[in-house]
Amino acid sequence: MFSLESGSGFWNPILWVLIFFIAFLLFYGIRGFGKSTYKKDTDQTKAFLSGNQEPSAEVMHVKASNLYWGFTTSMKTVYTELRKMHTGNASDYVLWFVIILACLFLIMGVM
Amino acid sequence: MSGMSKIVKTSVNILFPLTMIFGLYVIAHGHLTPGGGFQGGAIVASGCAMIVVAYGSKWVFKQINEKRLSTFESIGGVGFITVALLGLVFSTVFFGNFLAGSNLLFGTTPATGSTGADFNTGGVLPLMNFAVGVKVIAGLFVIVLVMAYASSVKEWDT
Amino acid sequence: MGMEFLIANIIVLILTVVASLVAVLLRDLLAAAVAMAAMSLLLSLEFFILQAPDVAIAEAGVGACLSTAIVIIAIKGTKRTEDE
Amino acid sequence: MIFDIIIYLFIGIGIFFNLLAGIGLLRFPDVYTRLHAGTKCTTFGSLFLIGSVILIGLKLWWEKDTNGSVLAIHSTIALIAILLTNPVGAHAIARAAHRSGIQPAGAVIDELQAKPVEKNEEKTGGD
Amino acid sequence: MKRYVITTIVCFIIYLLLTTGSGNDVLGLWSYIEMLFGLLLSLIVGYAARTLFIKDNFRMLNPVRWFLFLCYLIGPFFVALAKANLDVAYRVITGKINPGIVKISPGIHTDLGITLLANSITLTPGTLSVDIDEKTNDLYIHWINVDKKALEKKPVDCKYICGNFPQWIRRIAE
Amino acid sequence: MIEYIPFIAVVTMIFIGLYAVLFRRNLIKIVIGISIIESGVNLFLITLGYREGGVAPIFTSLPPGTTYPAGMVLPVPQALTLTSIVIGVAVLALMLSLVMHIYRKYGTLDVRKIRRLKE
Amino acid sequence: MNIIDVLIEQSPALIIAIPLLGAFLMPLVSRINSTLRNIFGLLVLCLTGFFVGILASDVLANGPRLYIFGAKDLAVPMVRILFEVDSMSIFMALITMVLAFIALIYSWSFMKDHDGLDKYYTLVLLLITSTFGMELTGDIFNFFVFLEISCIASCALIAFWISEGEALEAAFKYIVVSAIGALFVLFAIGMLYAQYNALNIATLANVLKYTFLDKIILVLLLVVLGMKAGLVPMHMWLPDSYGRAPPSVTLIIIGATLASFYGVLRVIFTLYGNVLSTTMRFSIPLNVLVGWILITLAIISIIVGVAMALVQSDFMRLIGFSAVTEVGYMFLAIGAGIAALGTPYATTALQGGILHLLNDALDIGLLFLVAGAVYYTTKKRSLDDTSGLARNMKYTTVFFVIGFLAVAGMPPLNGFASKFLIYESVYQLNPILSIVAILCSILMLAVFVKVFYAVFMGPELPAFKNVTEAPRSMLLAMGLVAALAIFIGLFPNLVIDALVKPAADALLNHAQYIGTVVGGI
Amino acid sequence: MEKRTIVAVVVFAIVAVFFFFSIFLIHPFGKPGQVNMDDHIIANTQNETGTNNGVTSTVFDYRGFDTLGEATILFTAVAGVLMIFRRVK
Amino acid sequence: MDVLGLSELLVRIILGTLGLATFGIIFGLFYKGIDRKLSAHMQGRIGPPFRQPFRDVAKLFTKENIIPDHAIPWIFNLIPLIGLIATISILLYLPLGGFPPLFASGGDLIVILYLLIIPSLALVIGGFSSGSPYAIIGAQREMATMIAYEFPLAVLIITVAWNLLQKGITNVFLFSTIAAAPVWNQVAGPLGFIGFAILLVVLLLVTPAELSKIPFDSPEAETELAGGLLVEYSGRNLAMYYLTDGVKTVVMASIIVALFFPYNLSAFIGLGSYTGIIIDVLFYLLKVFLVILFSVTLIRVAIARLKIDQIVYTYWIPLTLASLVGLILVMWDQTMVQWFS
Amino acid sequence: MIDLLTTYLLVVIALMLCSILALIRVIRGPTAPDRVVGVDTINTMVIVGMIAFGVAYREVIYIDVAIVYALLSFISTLFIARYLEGGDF
Repeated sequence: MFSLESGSGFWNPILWVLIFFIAFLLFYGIRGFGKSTYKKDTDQTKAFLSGNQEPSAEVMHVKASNLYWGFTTSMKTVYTELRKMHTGNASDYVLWFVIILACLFLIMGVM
Repeated sequence: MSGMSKIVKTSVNILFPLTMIFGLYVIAHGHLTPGGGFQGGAIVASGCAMIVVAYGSKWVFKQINEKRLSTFESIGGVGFITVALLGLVFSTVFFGNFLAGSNLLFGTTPATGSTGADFNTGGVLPLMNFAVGVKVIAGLFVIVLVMAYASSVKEWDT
Repeated sequence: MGMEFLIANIIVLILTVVASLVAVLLRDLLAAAVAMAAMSLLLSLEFFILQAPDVAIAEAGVGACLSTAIVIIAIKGTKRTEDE
Repeated sequence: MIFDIIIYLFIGIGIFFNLLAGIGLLRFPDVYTRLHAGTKCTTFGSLFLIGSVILIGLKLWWEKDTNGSVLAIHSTIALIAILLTNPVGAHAIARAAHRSGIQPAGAVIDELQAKPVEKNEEKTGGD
Repeated sequence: MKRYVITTIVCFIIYLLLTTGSGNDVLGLWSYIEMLFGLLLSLIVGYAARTLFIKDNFRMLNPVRWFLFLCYLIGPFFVALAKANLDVAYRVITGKINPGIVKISPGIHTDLGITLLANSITLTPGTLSVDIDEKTNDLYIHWINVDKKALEKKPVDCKYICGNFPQWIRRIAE
Repeated sequence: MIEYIPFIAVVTMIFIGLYAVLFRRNLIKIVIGISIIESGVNLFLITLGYREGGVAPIFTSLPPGTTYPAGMVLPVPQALTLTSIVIGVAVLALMLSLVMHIYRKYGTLDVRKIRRLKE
Repeated sequence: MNIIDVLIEQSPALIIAIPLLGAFLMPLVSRINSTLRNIFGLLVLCLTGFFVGILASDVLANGPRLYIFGAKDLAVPMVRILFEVDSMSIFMALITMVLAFIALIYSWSFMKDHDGLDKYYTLVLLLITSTFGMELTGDIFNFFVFLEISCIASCALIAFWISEGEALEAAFKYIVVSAIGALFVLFAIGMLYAQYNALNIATLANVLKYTFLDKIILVLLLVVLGMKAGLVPMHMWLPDSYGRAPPSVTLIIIGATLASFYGVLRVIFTLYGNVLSTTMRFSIPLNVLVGWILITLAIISIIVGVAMALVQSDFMRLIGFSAVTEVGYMFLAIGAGIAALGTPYATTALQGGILHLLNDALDIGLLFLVAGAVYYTTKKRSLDDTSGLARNMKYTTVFFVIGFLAVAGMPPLNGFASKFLIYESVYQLNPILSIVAILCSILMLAVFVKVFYAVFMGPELPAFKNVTEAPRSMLLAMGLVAALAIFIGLFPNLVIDALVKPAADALLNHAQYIGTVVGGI
Repeated sequence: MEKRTIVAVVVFAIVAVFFFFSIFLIHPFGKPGQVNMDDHIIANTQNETGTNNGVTSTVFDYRGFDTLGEATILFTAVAGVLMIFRRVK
Repeated sequence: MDVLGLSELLVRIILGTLGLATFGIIFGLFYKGIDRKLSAHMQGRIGPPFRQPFRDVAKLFTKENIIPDHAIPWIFNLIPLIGLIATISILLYLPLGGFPPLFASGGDLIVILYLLIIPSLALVIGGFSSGSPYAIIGAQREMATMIAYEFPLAVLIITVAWNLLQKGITNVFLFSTIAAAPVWNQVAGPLGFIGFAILLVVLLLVTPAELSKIPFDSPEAETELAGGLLVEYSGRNLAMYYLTDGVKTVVMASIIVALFFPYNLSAFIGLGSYTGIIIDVLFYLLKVFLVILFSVTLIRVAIARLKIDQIVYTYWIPLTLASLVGLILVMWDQTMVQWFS
Repeated sequence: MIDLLTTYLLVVIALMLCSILALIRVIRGPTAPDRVVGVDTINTMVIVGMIAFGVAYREVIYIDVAIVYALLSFISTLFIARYLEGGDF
């Protein structure tokens, strides 16, 4: 019932959602045993910076561009090529179109 | 503001009705001679462009603004589609030529083979020609007019 | 097909192609627009020669007149020379 | 027969002057002189070529062919259009050429040069 | 209103010329429905072009002027045109030119007149109207073969440039 | 060969236009190039529709001795070309108005400099 | 012959005629009142939607339906234009309808402060009409005409924010690329016409012989329509224009892009349907060749799209690149379906691709709507400038989460359902394909986690202290899309049985498509 | 010569060669192969549409829907131009 | 759909969820304790008692649940719960203790691959939502690591499925199919064996990253980042993460067991029903323990932590290449055998 | 009666040959007005050529096209002239 069959496997979203729902109820209940309060407006609600003075929000804000720095630097060669590809030049857009046209002409023409 | 020299203006004055009536002739005779709504509309719109170039777009803007032209264009489009929808009503298909062969307006059928010009033929085609003609006149004219105005005004935006 | 017809056809075609080449190659945009007008004109004649008067009228009205007009307006709105 | 000769004559004159226009365009040194060739000769050549067509149309009309009347009248209208537009176009180009700063080649006199460029035009335009 | 009617009629005449041979109801040349539509279209064109076609006066309504115009076209104008072309032929072949731009004051005051004159000048021997003084209706003429004699008097006398055209024009258009 | 002259002209025009688009730096030149391609395609359609010795498919005042349908050129390509011409002018107008506006914003028509949107 | 039958019979024409009439009337209506204009637009769409609905119910029940313009029955050579609506067309039309409806609801508030709105609504209606036209038509030249309308209308709408130079630049690039593409399509149509003297897709498909010219035509059509659909490396216009158009417009442009994708399907499966599996060159069947060409391009699209999306700093442009990836997924599925034509998993792949088409429209659309809401409240595009919006924009955040999870293909949302089908079918052709697909889907997750962080989380910047939730109509639009996404995610098999399977069958059963016209003389 | 130019020239040449090859496979100029659709139009344009002009009958009747699209294209372009040149507040 | 079937399904869902949640949590924490004890012994320490993880959880529940100023409260509180629940839900699709999966036709390997992302994603979003720069850097690292290890994982899953497909088996993504036809039985020659061996090693190396354990624990990097991406979490929310970690360990180990060692002792030594089941469960627990021992404890003790770019490099280049080599070997397996025979 | 077809086709060819000269001026023209003069000349020749062609095929309706051209070619000339004058449109 409501099962998606691909011929190689199954996926039943309703079932999963039911499981999720029940587990949610269960663990929400369990979670409710925990202490829910805390002392507000003390130092412990400040961001933990190894005891340093907390800077303003703008400074603390990690910019989105820097977010995957590790990933992009390790893939630097790929990204250099990709960036070079996206020149933003309208003529190049057409050139790419013609390149693909030529490639497919060659492939289909030979075949 | 300025426009061209007096000689040009006077010639354009004479040529403008000539162009216009010729364009309308082409529109009206679309079903008989080469031409039709688009061609005739383009001719009339070119005549209007002649006015634009001779008198300057600012002067033309004082006579007619683009809102009115836009309205005309809408009317043309609505007319065209209405004729097509009338086909749906009267002949059960969209774009049905319900007037052809009905002996009403434009309803006569020319004899098969080479015949002379008979204005009263073509069914809905002359009506469509007129609708498209109005539309094309207004559309092309407003393109030229607005572009000319924009090119001559230094601060048309912001 | 008459020989005269073919010759006229070929001459007009060559003129058209030459005009289009000129329109592309000239550095002065106004000259390019003029050449485009010439191309449109000759193309219209070619349509005419190929027995398509309807299309010839349309090309005359649209291609030779209005296209040139708006290209020139656009040149007026921008600048005339094609600087590299 | 005589009619045919007239037609051929007209055609001959027309083509000669058109050819002349082409040669004149190539040979003359500056815009204004080229305009002389380009306008006058083509107008005159067209006059004769279209004239021949009109004659043919009239002859057909005379022979009770309604197509002839259309041929003649429409050709006349085309001729009138040419006669109206050609000189005006020439004038417009000449004026534009002069305003865009092209001097007549080898001019002995240029009285337009002295004239201040169109201040009055701003006021008269737009009537 | 008068302008409207006149413009309409002129347009209608042109339309009738264009549609010659469309039927044989009227004079064996036009059909009724054609004329009806012609009238309709002429009314539209007349409305659109009424302020342009006729500017200020109605003197061109006089048929005599039209007759004169026709005479002018066939007579002096055609001759001048022929002469002009022979002149150009001569100059094309020999390459002898002696150009200059001169100013003339033809003394014509109507727009139509000055237009007719300028166009005539353009099509007549060795001359080309380059510019016009909008206020005084003075014409600036490019003259392919400047006559030294003519330059003695300023502005140059019209007869060197355009013969007796101004008189004709004055009779036609003023 | 001589029978293919119109087709050769068509392809030549298309590639002249494509040359302008690919190698020219000026925006208006690119627009002109597109316009030339469009003319080439129009010519192609009309050329397809031509029938040897045919006249236009208009019955009014048909010249004497015309047989039909074999003596008339094909009407459908002409209809297609009409559509194509109108499309051409529409695209041209839109492109040129964009070019005018781009010039106001960027101060240049060089396609290499008009690329704030890249990467 | 009751009234509903008449309406169903006339609905293919009316689906085009009503929005077109609405577009023509829009300048007149918008002179009266701006509220009336909005209501009028919605009304027109509702009416169109009604006709799409009844047509869909009929087509899904009774098979393809013909509509001949201008005559009651077919003449012997197919001279007239006709609409042929089969399950695939109506599937696309339903998608367009949904997108258009949501876009109009969204525009109500989003566009409130702009001027030039009469033109905006006109162009939107025209774009919708053209998309419908491309999807329903059975005539190849008519397809071209609608393609051009959609190009021009999209271009004008992309340039809607004329005070930004980038919008104009994007519009110019778009129109250059698409104008040239459209001209090549016209050239190809001319060649088809020259060979077979027909313009009707079914007639052409019936007589197509796969000569050398047909090869050229196939390549031209494939490349141009692929470009319009956003295949790498011809995708560059797509992030530009998606990123710079107003988001409500982007939603409809996505519909138009998908219509181009539909064009690819139509060309391959119907126009070349007869020769696809029978032609063999150098012992390689044509379908394998075409399929692998598409798969290659699709894999490149998937990788490049997601890799470029990872480094973008403009919100909408980033979503644009992820749209490229989604298009890649569709082409991957379709390519696999073509390359393995006839096997059961090919059908699964096709179904996956078609379902993904729907999901792509909804998910990418939802993300654009969210991006628009963020832009509406903060007037910021760059991800570097925004922060901490989840505090004040709870609903938008929830919708964004739904959208990004769906795009990344996380269970139980709709993106997973289609990607599931794709993964579990294309690996049978070649395991590498599935692996790349899975990998890029997870990269996509990374991309959107970055966006989630940058826009909705992080510290609360003082500039956004007083940010309020997006207006109600925008929330309604987003909520509708999100609800649809969740519904498809939870009940994918219902959607597949009702819409996707008939669509895939209609594509595969090209003989029926051809027979409806050619056999119906 | 920079890399882009070389690539462009090569690709340009390939496409041009293929186009040139392909046009020689089209029917020779003036001798269309199959003409049944057009002959049908020419033969029936007078009695079906009551029109003397075959092209107009094609444009407005047989392929009238294309013409609607064409008119729409013009309308779209006009709307686009007016939108682009609107005055921003 | 009859009422009886529906109610039975509901009962199965509810009881299964409850039971497997308990099972997962208990054994997750238990294995965690063993792990800590073992690694302490290996390093020459005594280490905490086995039940230390249980005590940790209990203690966390009594602590204050601090919500930092920069956090977004509703996301901050919700996300740990979702991560835990998603992890629990995987258990229902896995064959545990010799039993077939509870909902075999409810989800297959691809589903599990995706469900495995959710806990990691929960960690990432939790880190982001806490608003601390340390947490953000940690979350970013976790994300990069996640991208990095998914590729070998995907290669592995697809390879296993593809190999089964070549044998004409349907429903190849299901655990029941894989259990019925273990991968080692499906290889035709030595190439396939080597390929699967490589893939097994890759999977064992992926596991510590999936569980954020040394040497791939730079997202948490407690020593340098002062708690990493969980720095701002405390109290019951941290307990949720703690539980997630434990359950995830069981899940990963079970996946490895199910993919590569789906053998049961009962059939092998021919034991009867109840004893067989008990033996199977015990054997399963042993297998899980061994997997955890090899892939978590030993690696963690033996290798120092890698830098983030080293992690990405490790997964993208050597491990990816290795898994691709494994894939190619498996793909060539059949062909090669045919060639040589 | 003369052979209209051959005669007037020859006229067309001759006119086209003349317009080659004008086109050379368009190509070489040092200034824009020179080119405009060339185009203007081509215009007139094309108009006459169209009329000649119409007579050659005895299709009176073809003359309309020539009229259109006569009226419209003037306008593009005016636009160019207006541009060269330096005034606003």
